[in-house]
Order: sequence, then C-alpha cells, then structure tokens
Amino acid sequence: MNPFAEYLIAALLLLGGAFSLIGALGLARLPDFFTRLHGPTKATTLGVGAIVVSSVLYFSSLGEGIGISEILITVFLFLTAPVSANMLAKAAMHIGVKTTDDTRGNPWEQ
Amino acid sequence: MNHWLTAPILIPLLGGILQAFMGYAPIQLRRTLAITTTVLILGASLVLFSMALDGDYRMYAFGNWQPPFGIVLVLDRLAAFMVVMTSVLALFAHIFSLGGSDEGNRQFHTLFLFQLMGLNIAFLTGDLFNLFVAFEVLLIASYGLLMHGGGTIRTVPGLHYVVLNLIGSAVFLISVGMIYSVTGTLNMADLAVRVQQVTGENLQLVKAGGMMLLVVFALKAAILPLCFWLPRAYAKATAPVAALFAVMTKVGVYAILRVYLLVFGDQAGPLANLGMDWLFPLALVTMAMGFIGALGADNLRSLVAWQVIISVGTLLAPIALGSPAGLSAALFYMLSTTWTVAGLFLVASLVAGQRGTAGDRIVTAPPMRNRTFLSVLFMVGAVAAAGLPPLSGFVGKILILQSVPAGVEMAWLWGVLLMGSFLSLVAYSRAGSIVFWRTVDGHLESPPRLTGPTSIAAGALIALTLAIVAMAGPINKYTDATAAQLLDHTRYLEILETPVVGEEN
Amino acid sequence: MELIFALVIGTLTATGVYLLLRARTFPVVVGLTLLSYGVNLFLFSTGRLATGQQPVLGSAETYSDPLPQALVLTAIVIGFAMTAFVVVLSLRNLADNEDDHVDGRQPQPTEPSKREREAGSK
Amino acid sequence: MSLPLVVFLPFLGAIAAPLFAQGGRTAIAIASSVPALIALAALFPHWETLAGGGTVLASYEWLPALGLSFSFRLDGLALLFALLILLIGLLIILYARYYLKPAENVGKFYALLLCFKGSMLGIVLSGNLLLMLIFWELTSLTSFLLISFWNHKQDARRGARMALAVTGGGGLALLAGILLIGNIVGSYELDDVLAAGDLIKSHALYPVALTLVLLGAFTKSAQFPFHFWLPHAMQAPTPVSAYLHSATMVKAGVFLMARLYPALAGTEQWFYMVSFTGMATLLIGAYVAMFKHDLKGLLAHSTVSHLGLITLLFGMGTKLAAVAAVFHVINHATFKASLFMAAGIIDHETGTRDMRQINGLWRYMPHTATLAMVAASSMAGVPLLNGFLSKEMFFAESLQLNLPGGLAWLPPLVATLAGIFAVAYSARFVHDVFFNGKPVNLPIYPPHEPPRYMKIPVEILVFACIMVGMFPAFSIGPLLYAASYATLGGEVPDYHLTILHGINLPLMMSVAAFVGGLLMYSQRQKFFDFHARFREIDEKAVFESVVSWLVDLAHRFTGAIENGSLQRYAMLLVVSVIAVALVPLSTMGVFVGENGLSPVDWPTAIAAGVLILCAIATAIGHRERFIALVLLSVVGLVVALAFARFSAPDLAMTQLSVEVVTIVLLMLALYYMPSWTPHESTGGRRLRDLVLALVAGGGMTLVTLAMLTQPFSSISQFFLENSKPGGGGTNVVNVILVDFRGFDTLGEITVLAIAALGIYAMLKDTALTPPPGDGQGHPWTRDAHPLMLKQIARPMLPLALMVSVYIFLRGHNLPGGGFIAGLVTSVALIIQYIASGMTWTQDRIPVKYHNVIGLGLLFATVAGAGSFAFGYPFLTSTFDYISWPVVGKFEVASALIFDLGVYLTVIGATLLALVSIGRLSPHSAIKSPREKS
Amino acid sequence: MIITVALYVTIAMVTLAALLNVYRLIKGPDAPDRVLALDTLYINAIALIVLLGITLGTRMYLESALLIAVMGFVGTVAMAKYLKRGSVIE
Amino acid sequence: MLDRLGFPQPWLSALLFVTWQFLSEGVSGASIVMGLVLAMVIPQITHGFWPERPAFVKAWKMPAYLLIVLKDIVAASFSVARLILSPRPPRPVFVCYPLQLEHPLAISILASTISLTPGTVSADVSDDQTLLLIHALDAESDQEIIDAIHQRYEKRLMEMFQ
Ligand code: NA
Ligand code: NA
Repeated sequence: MNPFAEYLIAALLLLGGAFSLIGALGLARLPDFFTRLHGPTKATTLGVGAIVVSSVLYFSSLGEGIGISEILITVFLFLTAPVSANMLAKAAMHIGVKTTDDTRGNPWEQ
Repeated sequence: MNHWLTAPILIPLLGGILQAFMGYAPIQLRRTLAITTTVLILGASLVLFSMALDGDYRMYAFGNWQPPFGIVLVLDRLAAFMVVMTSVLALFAHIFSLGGSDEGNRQFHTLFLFQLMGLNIAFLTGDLFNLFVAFEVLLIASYGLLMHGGGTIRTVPGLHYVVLNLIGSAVFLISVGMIYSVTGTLNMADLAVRVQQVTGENLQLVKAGGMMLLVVFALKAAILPLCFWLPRAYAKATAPVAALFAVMTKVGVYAILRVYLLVFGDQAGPLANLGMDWLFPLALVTMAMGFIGALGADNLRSLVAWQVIISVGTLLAPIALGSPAGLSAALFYMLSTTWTVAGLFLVASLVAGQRGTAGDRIVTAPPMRNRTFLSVLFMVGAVAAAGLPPLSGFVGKILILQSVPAGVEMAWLWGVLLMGSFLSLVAYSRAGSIVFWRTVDGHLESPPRLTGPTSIAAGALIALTLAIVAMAGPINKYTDATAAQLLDHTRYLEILETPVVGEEN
Repeated sequence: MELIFALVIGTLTATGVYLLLRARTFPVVVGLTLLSYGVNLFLFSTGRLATGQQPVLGSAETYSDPLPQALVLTAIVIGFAMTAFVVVLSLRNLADNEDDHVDGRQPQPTEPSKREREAGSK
Repeated sequence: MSLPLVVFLPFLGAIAAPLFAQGGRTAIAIASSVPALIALAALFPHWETLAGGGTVLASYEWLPALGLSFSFRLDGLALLFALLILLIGLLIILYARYYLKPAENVGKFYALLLCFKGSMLGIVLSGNLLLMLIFWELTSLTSFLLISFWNHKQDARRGARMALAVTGGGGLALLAGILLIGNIVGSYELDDVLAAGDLIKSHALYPVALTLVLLGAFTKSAQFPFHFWLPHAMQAPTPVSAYLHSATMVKAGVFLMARLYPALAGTEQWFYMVSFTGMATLLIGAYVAMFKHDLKGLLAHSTVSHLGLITLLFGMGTKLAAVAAVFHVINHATFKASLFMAAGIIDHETGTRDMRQINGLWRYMPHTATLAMVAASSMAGVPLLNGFLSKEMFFAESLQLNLPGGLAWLPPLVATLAGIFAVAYSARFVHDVFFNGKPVNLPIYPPHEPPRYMKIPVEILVFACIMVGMFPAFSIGPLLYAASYATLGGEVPDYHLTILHGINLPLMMSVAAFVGGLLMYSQRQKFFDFHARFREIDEKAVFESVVSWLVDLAHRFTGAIENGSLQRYAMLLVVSVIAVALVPLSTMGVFVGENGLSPVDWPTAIAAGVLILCAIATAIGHRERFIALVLLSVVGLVVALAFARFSAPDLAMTQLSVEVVTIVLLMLALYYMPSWTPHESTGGRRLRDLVLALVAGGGMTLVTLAMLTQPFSSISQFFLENSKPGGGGTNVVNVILVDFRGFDTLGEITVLAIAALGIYAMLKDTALTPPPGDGQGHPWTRDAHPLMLKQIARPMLPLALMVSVYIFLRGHNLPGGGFIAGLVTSVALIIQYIASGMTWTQDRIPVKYHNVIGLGLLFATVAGAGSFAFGYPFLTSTFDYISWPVVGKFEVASALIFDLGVYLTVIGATLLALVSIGRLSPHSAIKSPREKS
Repeated sequence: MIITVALYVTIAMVTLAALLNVYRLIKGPDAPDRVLALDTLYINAIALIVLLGITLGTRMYLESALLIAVMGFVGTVAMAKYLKRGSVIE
Repeated sequence: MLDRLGFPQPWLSALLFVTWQFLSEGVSGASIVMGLVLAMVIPQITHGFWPERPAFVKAWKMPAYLLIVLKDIVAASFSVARLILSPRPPRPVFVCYPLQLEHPLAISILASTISLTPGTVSADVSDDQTLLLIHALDAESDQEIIDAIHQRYEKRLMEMFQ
C-alpha cells in the first residue's frame, strides 16, 4: 500500500476517533442541554465523516474498486443531524429545560 | 410430487389475499367468496384424507430441496385426520358467521382464512421451525379474531391470551435453538435420527430443550397450570371464533403427538418418552380443574370453555400413557369433543342472543323465542360433551377408559374421569334447567330471530355427534390405523430418502 | 467471549422476565421486547460465535452458520409484528378500561353490547 | 330382525308422534300405540322358544374395538319385562290421552314417552352389556325430561335434576362396573358374561366390579340410601309416575340384578350388600309411606319399600327367593301402576293430592274407588290378589335366611314389620281417601267419575291383579317360569303357584301383619304425633343446597385460581419452564464444553457491558416510561451491533430497521398511555419476581455457555454449497430466506400482513382521549409540523427510496433484501407522516395499504406457484443470466419476485399499522373514510 | 501496520465516546439530554461499524452503517416530537 | 422539455442518477440504464411531495455553497473541540436572527448550515418564518453572529432562491 495513503488513512481515523470522543466529552461535561447540543451536531458528525472517508480510502487502496457508497453515509448524516438538533432544541425549549446561568438571551416559547 | 398437499394451505392463503383486497366490496360478494374458499378447503382436505387412507407417508418438498435441507410437508393419517376435522368445523363456524357476526369489521373473513392456513400448515409441516411459523400464523390470526366484534369485554382476556402466547413463542424459539444447537437440523425426521446419537452433556441440553418445548405445547393445549388464559378468552370471543378456537387447543395436542412420538419416541434412547411421566398426572389435574371450573361456571360460554379444558385433560391422559389403543381412543375422542364443543359455543351464543340482558348467564330470564330448538341442541350437545350415552362423547370416553391397562394409572384415570363426569352431569343439567326452564314472565322487546345460517351451522355441528356414533366403527378403524402408523416411526423416517423432482431414477 | 455473550443473554432474559411480571401493559411490552432480544441473540448464537465469517460467498474464507441467521431474521420480523399487535392491544385495553392495569382486577360486569346481542342472534 | 325392531320402533315413533299432534290427542295416542302393537306382534312368535328356556339372539357389528355391538337377546326374563313395558305402556298411552289437557304439549309428551319406552326395551333386550348401559343412561335422560315435563314448576325441575344426578351418577358407576366385567371376561356379550360367572366371582376385582354394578342398580331402583330421589320424581305427570316409577324404570335396577344374577350372585359380598340394602329400603320406605299426606308420595314410598323387598329377595341368594322376586316384580307393577292411575284420576278430578283434603270420595266416584281399593288390597297383601302370593313367598323365604351370629330372627321380623306398615298405609290409602268424612276445600268440587276410557287402563290392571291372584298358575305360570329360568340361568326349583299353601308360618306372619297394620292405622294419630316430633327433611332442598354449595365452592375455587391476573398466569408459565428445564440442567456437571472460551475482545466486552447496564436500567427505571424506551433503544442498538460483530450483516440491518420502526410505534402508543407506571406490587412480590428473573436469566446464561462451547455440525454446509449453483445467489442467508426455506418467509410475511390487518380492525372503532399535555404539566405545543423537519424530509424521500432499491436489488448476493428494503421505504414514508401529517401525506400516496399488503402476498405466492407449471413443487426457484446490449450480463431470478412480494408486504403492513395508530389522534383529519360498515 | 495501530486507537476512542454518551443517557437530567445521547450513540454506532469493516477488511457491513445514517434520526425525531407535541403522527 | 420526457424535477433526477452511480460497484452499462430508470421513476413517485416547485433559480451555485459549508464544518468542529476541551466555561447565548429568506426550503438549508457550522445551532424558526432562534456556544456579541451568517450564507442562498 502506498505509504502516503497509509498515513492519510491513519490520520483520518485518528481524527475521526478524536472528534467522536470530543463530541462525547462535550455531551458529558458541558453545563446545559443547549451547550451539549453542539458536541454531537458538529464534532461527532465530522468524526464519523472522517472515519468514513478513511474507509473509502482504505478499500480503494486495497484495489477493491472505488467504494464511494460510504460517502452517502456522510451525506445523510449532514442532512439529518441539523434536523435532529432542531427538533431536540424545540423539545427542550418546550419543556423548559434549565439553561446555565451564564446564558444570555432566552429561549422562546411559541 | 403431489401438489394436493399444498392445497389446504394455498387455498386459504389465496382466499385470504382476495379478502384483503376486497375490504370494501359488497358484503354479499365477500361472503360468497369466503365461504367458497372454505368449501374448497374442505374439498382439498377430503382429497388428502382419501390419499392418506392407504397408510403411506407422502412428502412434499418446498422449493424441491431434499429434506432435511428444505421445508417439507408430510401427509399421514394423523395429518389428514386433523385437517379434515378442522375443515369441517371451520365450514360450519364460517357459515354461522354469515348470520351477522362477520360484520363489525371488514377483516373477519381474511383473518378467518389465514387462521385456517396456519392450522393446516401446523398439521402438515415436517419441520420444527416451520411449525413455529405455523403457530405464529395461526396465533396472530387468532388474536385478530379474538378481538373481533367490538365491545370492551374481550380486551383483557385477549391481552392475556396474546401476552402468554408471546412468552410461549419466546420459549419455543429457545427450545428450537437448544435442539438445533446440538443436532444441527430442523427437519423432524432428521431430528428423530440425530436425537438418537446425542451423548454427554449435550443430552441434557436436548432434554431441557425438549421439555421446554413440551411446556410450549402444553400452553397451547391449555394444560394445568397453563390453562387459565383460556376460559375467559373463549367465553368472550364471538361465537364463530370461539367455535373455531375449539380446535386451537388440539393443535397443542397434535404437536405433542407429532413431536414427542416421532422425535422423542421409543427409539430415542436416553431421551425416549421425554416428559410423558409429567404429562399423565398433569392431564388428570387438568381434567379435574376443568370439571370444577365447569361446575362453577356462571354462564354457558364459560361452562363450554371449561369443557375445552376437560377435553384436553381427557385427551392427554391416554396420550401420555402411549398405548396404541390409548392413542386411537384419544383421536376418536378428539374428533367428538372438538365438534361438540364448537357446536355448544354456537348454541350458547344463540341462547345469549335471545335472553336480553341476561345473555348466557345461568340465571332466570324471560323465555326465549326459539326455546325448543335451542334447548334440544343444547341438550344433545351437553349429553355428547358430558360423555353420556348414546352420543359420541360416550364412545370416546369408553374407548379411553378401556385403553388403560389395569393398574394405578387405571384407578386414577377412571376415578377422575368418572367422578368428573358426574360433576359435568350436575353442571349441565343445572345450567340447562335454569337457562331454558326457569323463566320469568315478560318478553324481550323485539326478540331477535334465528337466521338460516346460524341455525344450520349450530344444528349441523351438534348433529355431527350423531354422525360420529353412527360411523363409530369406521372412524375407530381409522384411528386405530393412525395410532399404529404414529408408533411406527421408522416409516416416517423414509421421507428423508424420498427423491425430489428430477432426481427420481 | 462466550461467557460475556452468555451473560448478555442471561441479563436480557432476566430483565425481560422481571418486567413481564409487572402489573401494567407497558412494562409487559418492554419486557417482551427485552426477552425477544435475548431470544434472538440466543437463537443466533446456536450457530456459534464467529468473527468476520459472514455467510456471503466470496467475502470470507470460512463462513458462519447461515441457517440460524435466517431463522433469527424470521423471528425478528414475526417479533416485530407481534410487538406491534400487542402494543395496539394495550391501547385498546386503555381505551376500554381506562387504565393499563392487567393484574387481576375483576373485569367489568359482562353486559353484552347491543351489537353483540344482534350478532349473536342474527 | 324383530328384536332390534322392537327396540327401535318406539324411537321412530317418537319422531313420528309429534307429527300427529295437529290431529289432537286421540290421533297422537293412536299413533303412539302403533310401535307397541307391532312390537307385541313381533315378540309373539318367539314364545315357543322362550317358554322352554331358550333364547333368541340378533347381533350386528357396531364398534368391535370397543366390544360394543348391536346385540339383542330375548329370553324369559327379557320377555317378561318387555311385556310389562309394552302392555303397561299401552295402558299409559290411553290413560294419558285423557289425563293431559289439550293445551299441553302433547306431542312432546308422547315423543318423550316413546323414547323412554324404547330405551327401556333396549335395556331389557340388550345382549351386550355396553349396549345395555347406553339404554340405561338413556332412560335416565328421558326420565329427566319426563319428570320435568312441567318445567315451569320449580319442584319439577329440581326433582328431575335430582333424579338425573342420582340415576345418571349411578349409571357412571355401572359403566365402570361393566367395563371391569368386560375386562375380566374379555367380552361384553351377555352370553359370555353369564357363562363366566365363576371366572368373575373368583377375580380379584370382583368386589369392585360388584360394588359398582350394584351402585348402578341401587340408584336406579331407589334403594337406601339413594331412595330419596324417587318421591321427588312424583312431580312428573301421573302417567309418567305410573309408568316409570312403578312399572318400568325403577325396575331397571331390579332387572339388572336379575340379569346378572348368574354372573354376580351367590357370594357373601352379594348376599350382604344386596340383602341388607334391600332390608333397609323395605323398612324405611314402608315406614315413611305411612306418614305421607300426598297421595303420590305415599305410593312413591311404598314403591321404594316394595323395591327393597324385591332387592332383599334377590339378595337372599336362594333360587326360590329369586323366583319370588321375579314374581313380585310382576305383581307390584300391576297393582302399583293401577294405584298411580287411580291417584292421577283423583288428582285430576279434585285438583289436589293432599289426603287431608281428600275425603269420602266413595260417594262421588264409586267406580274408581272400587278399582283403587282392589289394587290397594293387593298392595297390602290381601289373599286372592296377586300381591298376597308373592308376599307369602317372601315371608317364606325370609324364614329360610340363616344369618350368622344368631340374627336369624331379623329377616322375618323385618318382613313382618314391613308387612304391618304396608297394611297400614294401604288402609290409609283406602280409608283416608274414599271414606273418613267429607272433602275439605277441594279445588274442584264436586268431584265426579273421570271419562270412561280413562278408567279402562285401571280396570285392566286390576283385572290382572285378580286373575293372577286367583289363578296364578294359569295366568302367569308359564311366563313366570320362563322368566325365572332365564334369571337363574338354568333349572328352576320347585315352586307351587297356589292361592294357599295351608296354615304355616308365613301365613301367620301375614295375619300378624294384617292385625298389626289395621291396629296401627286405627291408632294412626299417635304415630303421626310421634312422627311429627322429627323434623322432616326435604331431600330436594338438601340436594339443591348441596348442589348450590358445590357450585359456589367450585366457583370460588376457580375464581381464586383463575383470578384474571395476567401476572399470575405469566408467573405460572415462567415457573413451569424453569421447573422442567432445571431438572435436566441440574445434572450437567460442567457448563464450559470441549471448545473452551475464546479470548475477550475489549470493545465488544464494553458494548456488552453497555447493553447489560441499559437492560438493567430499563428494568429498574421502567416506571419512567419514556426513559425506559430510550434505554431500550440502546439495548436494541447494541444487539444490532452484536449481529454485525459476529458475522451477521443481514441481521444487523434487519434489527436496525425494525428498531427504528418499533421506536416510532412505541412513541405513538405512549402518547395515549400514562407516562408513569405507579408502584403497585408489594415488596414480597417484587422479591419473588426478582428471584424468578434471576433464575431464568441464570439458566439461560448457563445454557448459552454450555452450547457455545460445544463442538457442532449442522446441515448448513449444504446451504453454503448449493446457494450459488442451486439458488443463484451468494448471500446464503438471503437464499435460505427466499429459496431453501422460502416457505417460512411466506409464513412470516403472512404474519406481518395479518398483524397489520388485525391492528387496523382493532383500532377502527377505538376512541382514545390523549392527555392534554405531558406528565410534567406542559401542554402540548401547537406546532404540529416543524418547518425544518418538513423541508428536509422531502428530499430524504427520493434518496431513501433509491437506497431501498439498492438494498433490495443486492439482497440476493450481498447483505440486504426485500425485508430491509421494505422497512427503509416504510421509514422514508413514515418521516413524511411525522413531518407533514396524515392528511398531507395520505393525499400523496395514492394506494390503499390493504392492497399493497394483498399485492405483496400475491406476488410471493404467485412467484412460488410459478413452478407448478413446470411440474416442480411450490417455491422452486429458477434463475438465469441474460446478456443485453449496453446493459451487459445480469441475473434474473424468480426468487426476486418472491422478494418483491416480501418488500411490498412489509411496506403495506408497517404503514397500515402505524397509520392506524396515527389515525387515533384527535388532530388527525383522516377519520377512516369509507369505514361505516 | 500504522493503520492497525490507528485503528485500535480509534476504536478505543469511539468506544470511550460511546461510554460517555451512555453516561449522559443514564444521567439525564432531562429527557432531551437522553435523546440527544441516544442520537449520538447511533452516530457512534456508525463509526464502530465502519471501523469493524476496516478491521475485518470487508465492506459487508457498510450498508448497516448506511441504514443508521438514513433511518437513525427518525427515532430521535419521533422522540423529540413526542416530548413536545405528544402525537407523533397526526 | 425535460418535464415532458419524464423528468419533472431535473435536478433531482440528476442527483439520483449520480447517487446511483455511487452506490453501484463502478459505472457500467447496467448501472447507467438502472440509474436512468430510477432517475425517471422515483421523481415521478415522489413528485406529489413537492406541492410548490422549489424556486431553484441558480442551482449551479449550490456546489460552491456546499464547499464553503464543508470547509466551515471542519473549522467549526475544531473550534467546538477547543471549547469543549478548554477549562473555561462557555458563554452561551440565544440570538434572534432576522430572516430575509422567504422560501421555506431556503430557510431550512440556512438553518441546517447554521447548525453544522461554528458554535451555533438553529433552535427554532418563528411561526411567521421571519425569525430564526440560534443558540451559540460561545459568542461575544449577537450582531457579530448575525452579520457573519448573513454575509457568509444567507446572501448566497438568496441569490440561488430569488
Ligand atoms: Na425491536
Ligand atoms: Na403519556
């Protein structure tokens, strides 16, 4: 295997893992629901994106043809993650989830 | 390969599909097609019956895959017997439903036909996992049928029935898994062969799996202590559904006969006659519980529902003892009790319909419009169910009593059965005399009439008991032959060698 | 590994059974679901545990037992159908009896509804 | 041929008789007489044979396995009883013609009477014990219906049920006895049984069999302590009492003793059981008869007493006693039937049967009175009447009885005492009814003679009493001989049928009885006062309360066990499973098999830990329902991962897609449910459940461990080898599903279809009121269809559809297939429902889900049935590789059509189910459009 | 080789991430927190499946990951909608 | 014209065709034929789900927009990662963003973009679709966020959707 590809794949893998972990850390330790919402929507989604890309590269470099179907995974994730976040935010606002005291501005209620 | 074997399965399947399509067609058309389907099923059953008469096994390999790899249907005398018994019952239950109980929701005929499909698969299949699938087909259809008819009274018993059967299904899968994990096969004939070779710790695994499977069948058959879901569920079901359900417990009995005689039969070495020593006392206790329940029933349908439990106990006692005479007697009795109980469910519902708010409760009510007709049907049915002469229940009972060799078992079986018969005599005479005779003055406003379909169906099912008596000789001959065939398991194993299409030399 | 797998199945069975024995339809449904997870895993494992031996010809050198997988697939589908049915049945129960208690309260007096009377006598 | 004819004609008559009901009572009475007349004619030619002690046989096969045949056997004994049944039957028919009122259901009455007659003839003519038993129980049933003929009367219903319970119950004992005899002898044929007396009597089970048979006989013949039913059976119309309860049915028990005399009698057991029962019955019946104010009650108790007498005679075991018994059967039938008829006439003409009201009827109906007085004299044993003759024989036999222990005096004393009572109650019948002052408050006044023809039957019977009494040898001698011969199964001892045997001890006993009886009657008030000190027991009330108590007990017992608790039933099921599985498992030594354990893979172990944690958290936190579902979803997700981890990509995909749909389903349902489960079970109950759960879980753990570590081989090698060449696909799981085991899959999608249709049907009329807000007090938001969701859901649809097509098409060769593809499509559509609502979405889906389901099943079925055309079995698949320009080479497989069926069924079923629940929502605009049935 | 190491490290990180998510899921405190954690777990599952595929050198499991991506959010949406609206389909 | 050929939504059809090629194992005759079939059939089926035709005026600008977004996602993730890892507590803020876009699809795309990019999540859209509620993880001032979003995304979308 091309050493460059190898490093790239490894780097992407580690990047993806790191982002997943960071997203989870955010979820675990940020102070309120709305701040916690940021971790998964961005970091985790990107983490998966990186891992998927590394998978594409890995199987391509094995000569099993270009497996681009994995890209669809990322596409769907990017399409759906904001919707999930939006829905959850709406639910949280509806329920009146407590925000951290540092928060400026207020969630509204429709 | 004889395609007739699939007819009792494919006919209701296609009929059911048709009904699913026709949800919004005029009811008359739907009824005509539905009944036609049931008649065709009966016709196909009779064809199968005539084929089974020669005592050969017929194998049908789905997908033309040689057993044990593909799923097979196997036709023998027992399967044919069950299929015919069910088809006859189904036809009359179905005719009864045309009296109006099929209204209420549009899926009645669909569910009814699918239920028959499930039953027939269960009777014909030669594959243990396919038996599971068959059970699920007939159960899910029965769930739907049980809830048919609106009203709130069925919900709780229905829920009990469903949940318990779901647990039962889970246990079924675990048992199949345990058996497969040792034998590596699912075909019943192949299982029978491989079970003989099980050794060591695996023996206990198969034994535990086999026993758990017996519990599942016992649940379907409604053996104590697994019978309590039945009385309320059956008593609350719409009449034709309750009537059709008379055969549901027999599926459990059938499965016990099939699996335990074939796979865990005499030849199974250390696993021979697995569980049968548990079955006999339980059958007796079940019977006793049934008699007590029947005596304490406060409405006719409960009474009949407990009669179902009595029959199960009565059936399983000789089966557990396993003599050819006992098996034959059990089959004879099964035929009689299934039809009679179904007929009684129909009669009870007709009675309930004519007594206003009293329904079928065993209390005083204004006189019925068709008291004579209904009371005659009830009386004949009760006599047959209680096993009094001269009707078929009596013959069945005597066959069972006679089949037990002298000994402790005989004393127990005779004692329970005869004392119990006395209790049912008291229960039925009490119920009948209160319901039909103890009337108060007054009339129902616009008392409902009997319709052709309901009277014919109820009358015919009850009349079948007379037919069984008249044909007792030939029927008994058939059940004797069936018992002999069941006990001769080596012949069954030959299906493994039957060539598939294109491979006959 | 086998012990861990066995413990998973044991836990699913235990929690499933415990919830089955609760007095309301909802925990019963949850219990049935947990139990069926356990059962499916058990049935699946009758072909023994294998890593990377998916029974797709050409994708591996040796293959795990495909038959239990097919059986479990059937079991999952049937289980899904049954779950859906029992969930809806508990909704019906809720509609009819105003709560979802199922532990032995005597059912309402059995006054047959008007429709039943008609159906029974037609 | 003539014997079965005799038995079955009455049954035919029973069917025919009601047809004549239109023609009035006379027509039907005539029609009802025909069978008896034919029967008599049919029996007549056999007389020659029978008189010489011969038998006539007719046998037809019925159920050889059972030993049951249509076997008929006529001998002297049978003839005697048949004649009683037929002749008295004819008289009853005539009598009933006048007794019944035109408004009554005459057709039913005669039909039942004829059925009874047929059954009775069946008993006496059966040549097979089982056949006899059938008729035996039939008499119980028909008599039940006859006693309750006036079923609007509570007493009639109760009396009938009591009679049925006692005689039917006795019949069950008799059944057991007969089966035992059949077991011993190896045949139920009467000839065989009678010839095997020694065999039976020496068999270990003889005492059991004898007891059971006698139970049958005693209950039927109202022997102490089963006698109580008979007086209450008097609620029947009088013709019934006269027929059943004097002449025929109650004699069936006696007949049975006579019939089986050669087979069972002659042992100590027989002697003690039969004679002491008879003695007790004789005395008790006679004593009670004295105190009955009811005319029929008196007769009924007297009947009990006389049946005891006959039983006692049979019990004595001597041949002469048996002859006397047979003789008394005849005599009792004649005088008692006539007395019943007389009583019926009196009842008919006065409207009451209470002897305290009925007095001095001699003035109003002298003719009837004369007849009744003759018959009563016969009952009392007045010389020159038939009752006297058999009673003398009885007295004589009682003197012959040598009871051990110096009790030889007991039988004659009992006999004399009974004789005294008999005279006394007979005197009462005559004096209290026809003399003794004036009638008191008769409902019908003045009474007068009944219609002429109503008296004819009585006259004939009374004439018979006199004829037999005066010319016994001439009138009854041959018949008695033939009957006795048959009873004894051989030579009859010397006996002389003369009016008087000279002055001997029996005659002195008779005299004593007369003097004592008349004395007793004259002093009756003292006896009445004495008797009145004892509280009279109403057996009917006792019986009724015993039955009610039993029913109540059964009801409470049943209710306590079958208490409607799902949890109890589920517990029983779980306990049963554990119990049966533990027995074999507990004998297993080691749970780790030959293969041992494989090394732990830490990420998998952690995932397993997560699953275990969440499962336990679900169980602990199940009261917070929403949280429980979230936790449950994690469990489901990990299960899917486990499938992937252990080489089952198809399962992982299936589990994932099912999981998603299940979550939506549960969310839909949770809306209507309480969001919180209250605390209900007690600590003990939770502990019990916990123990059960732990045992079940522990058992499954051990089973799994044992199984996973054992070596294994299965049939699956075949699938791996044949998947490609035989099934045309490389995804073996898929090929199994659509080909090797396609029939399972057909069943599986049928289940899915049925479930959906069932759900639809179940929810059609259901109305549920959802809570106005969540459990924490927040009202629901008005925003039903959030903008972003709506907007993003739309492009998702075509993309998801494309994915589903992709997954469908690759399924045969790679993980995927119709089921998963169907769920993907369903979910894509469900998103539209969630995002944009029912109405909006439904408008854009121009199909009915029912039809999609139907179409799916049809595709699968048709794909399977296609092979019929080529002579192959159902579901035989075929495939080929086709080359097209541009497209290139591709595979066409019939299994794909089958899979398409799966695909469609899944879509239809999933959506139908979810939409049906969605429709419940109060916001839903779609209220099942054309749903009114 | 380097890929193998990276793979193991990545798997460890994702597994740890999943554990943190489970922590949040069980801890809550509010329902949306739990659902968010579940949603994130689903996304972790995608990562794990892809990583499994790389480890095993097979693409057989990718479609499982794809399915989660296509359908996983439906559960989240249904739960979120339940929380604020009650009726998921109306 | 494309409409009459059976492509009521040509952009969608094109997207589907391309996607199919991604899914297939390499571009081949079979995948092209199948892709064409799907590109024709699926939009026909889902046609009804777009009651209002999206006013995609300048769709060719979409790829460029997506690239920008992609770049921002990567950047956003790093900044969020930093925030998460830093011991300093974040300074969250709710911002009401006045929408100039009118088309619902455009609003949704904007909202999605905001959710995926630096430190912001779209929490809600007002009923009248004039305001977007944004939660920012860490921000100095509201206006800063509003301006950034408007400049970087909304203007571009307005071009495409007017
Ligand atoms: Na599930
Ligand atoms: Na709720």
